[in-house]
Amino acid sequence: MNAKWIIAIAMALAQVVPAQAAKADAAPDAKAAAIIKRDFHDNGIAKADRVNQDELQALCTRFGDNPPRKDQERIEKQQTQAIKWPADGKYLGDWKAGEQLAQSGAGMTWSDKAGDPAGGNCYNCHQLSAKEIAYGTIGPSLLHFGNTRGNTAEVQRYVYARIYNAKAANMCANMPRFGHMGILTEAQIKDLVALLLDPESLVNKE
Amino acid sequence: MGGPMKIRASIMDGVTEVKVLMQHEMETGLRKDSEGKLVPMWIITELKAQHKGKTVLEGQFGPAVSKNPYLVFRFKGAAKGDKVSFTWADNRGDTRSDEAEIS
Amino acid sequence: MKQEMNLNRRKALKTGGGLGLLGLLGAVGLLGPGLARAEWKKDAFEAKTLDEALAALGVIAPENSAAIHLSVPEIAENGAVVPVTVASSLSRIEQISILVDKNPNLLAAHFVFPEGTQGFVTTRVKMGQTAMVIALVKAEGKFYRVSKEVKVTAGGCGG
Amino acid sequence: MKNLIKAALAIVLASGGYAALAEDKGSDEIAKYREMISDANPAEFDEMRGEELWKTAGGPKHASLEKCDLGKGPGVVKGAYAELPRYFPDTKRVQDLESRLLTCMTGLQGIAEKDITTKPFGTVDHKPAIEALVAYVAGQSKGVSMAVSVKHPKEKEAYEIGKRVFFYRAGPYDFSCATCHGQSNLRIRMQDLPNFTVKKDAQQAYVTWPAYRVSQGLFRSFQWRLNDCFRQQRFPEPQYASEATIDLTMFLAVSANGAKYDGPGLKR
Repeated sequence: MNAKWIIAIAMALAQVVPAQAAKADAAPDAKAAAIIKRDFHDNGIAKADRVNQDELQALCTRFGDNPPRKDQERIEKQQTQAIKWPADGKYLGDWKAGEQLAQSGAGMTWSDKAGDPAGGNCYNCHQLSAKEIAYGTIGPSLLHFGNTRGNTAEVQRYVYARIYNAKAANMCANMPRFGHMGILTEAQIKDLVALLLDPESLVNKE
Repeated sequence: MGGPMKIRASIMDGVTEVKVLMQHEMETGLRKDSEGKLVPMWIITELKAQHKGKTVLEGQFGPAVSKNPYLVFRFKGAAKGDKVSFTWADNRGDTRSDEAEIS
Repeated sequence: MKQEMNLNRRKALKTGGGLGLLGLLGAVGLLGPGLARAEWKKDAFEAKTLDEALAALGVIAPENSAAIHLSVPEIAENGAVVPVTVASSLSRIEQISILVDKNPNLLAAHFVFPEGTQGFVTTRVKMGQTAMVIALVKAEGKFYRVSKEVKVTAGGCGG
Repeated sequence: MKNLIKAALAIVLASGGYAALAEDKGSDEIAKYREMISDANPAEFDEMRGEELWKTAGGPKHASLEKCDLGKGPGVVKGAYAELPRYFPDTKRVQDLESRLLTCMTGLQGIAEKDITTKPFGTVDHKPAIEALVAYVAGQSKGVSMAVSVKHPKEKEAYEIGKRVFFYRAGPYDFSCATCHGQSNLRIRMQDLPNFTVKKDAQQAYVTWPAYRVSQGLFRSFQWRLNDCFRQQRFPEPQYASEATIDLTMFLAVSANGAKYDGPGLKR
């Protein structure tokens, strides 16, 4: 390891450390929370109370997405228990409908109307099919996901859970809790499971 | 009346390059407003550039030209300090002329 | 340079007021022979297919030519603004037309070049979706054609 | 053995490099596209209009804004944006450009605040004066190095609160600003996401706003930029020129310190 590398690493650390250190300071934390609660207002379907954090959001914010192990285990268990499984025991919907959902970034913003169908926002963060070149990289690539994971009932159940509530497996993950927060319906989540796992889906076929 | 254009004209090796940025909505006639009614087409239809009374470019636009249209063209026969004028007319009968000195 | 630009801006704003009358005159066809005379090619601009557009522009048997250079982005981040440049080394370019094959109206812009003006033009067009941009060039009475695909992608969060 | 490790390493590096190259192709094409449209920026029209509005008497008091103090003394516009937000002794608070313009427009010109803040963002048929003024003032800092101070205790506090607004996770999507803007080399769809916790990214992003947005055909202020992020974050709407957005702007502006201001920009 040469000196250049050591300097580069030291500099990278120096950039990270102050941000973390400041987090421990409680006075601005309380003031910031009060300001946020005061300064955001209703607009259409986006009501002011959306800034009120649930316990998971509050803990992830407080600990910079790196909560104590004890909290993490407790919350993940609680989130897992809250997963509502399909009553019919089926997980696979229509992959074509799933692709449309994956393409759409709509839903739940203050410019969306109540009752407008929400999108899955999938391509915003994930690569899914070879055909769509405009994909994001915040989440991992899911290209050929079904080809590598198979399409067993067990895998279907796992994927359903990940979309329903990604935080059940990873408390402070970036991915929204699509089922838990009522963003997508059970049927829509099944369509997304099919997009990922159906052998005929764009994700696996090309 | 339309807003002013930004015209830049510069000469190099006897060729004058003119860059024109126009202010215009270029409404396609295909867009619907918030009440779902079609917004009527409103576009620049004709353009003309002149140097010392001689036309150096004529053009026509359709609705597919972008909002605030941009145009670059090149001609010979001008000198530094000469003026280039540019005029557009739209389908509502509005028109606008501006000129720039060649640098 | 910045100073000069500011002066030009001020001037542009000032002269703007005076053009109100000119605007009116233009509307009744007194602005000058050019604008009043050159009829807007309604049929060409309203053409819904390539054949219709070519016919309305009077284009006969356009040939592909390596002497026509069409510059467009391979991927456009937004279909509202797609930069297009057409340049040619052919002598005596008379006309350049720019078309987009999947737009509701194919013809986007049409230019006529008097003698002394080079066969070069840059402009920006709208594209509803991934499509071919087509440049038609008339030089010394003959027609040439060149086209390139532009991929129009979804951008941003899309919400 | 040593050679074997070397060979394995070479393969790993080569394949990693290849993947990076393949992925970059799209981004390269986007960069080319941006270069192609950077030639002429319609934001110049908004700057022109803003300059005229700044210098023309208006409002119930028939006053121009030429006595407005943006922090460098009454009437000084040049370089003012590169030092905003800052603490203003007359209002006893930290203000960003939009909130300071509000102070001047209400104070000097006598315009009612709600007449400005009810519809502060432009549409095809509605071109608010405050947005053109933002374009003009920001444009007058082109080439000036960002130098936002945190010396005053209120400035320091605004920075600290802004940082917390940045990391605050809430709403139906559990997003904070940092969800998309807290890691390097990520993108949404094909748009590269600046990581505001890294100086280089923060500088590049901050100095090109406010900007003309080609997808909307409109000039957009920094307040609009923040609002639209919160909209996509699925948050409720922040109050125009409120402390929450001023403090967040403070955090972002300080992160950009040292870079030459290069706006108004031209964006997708």
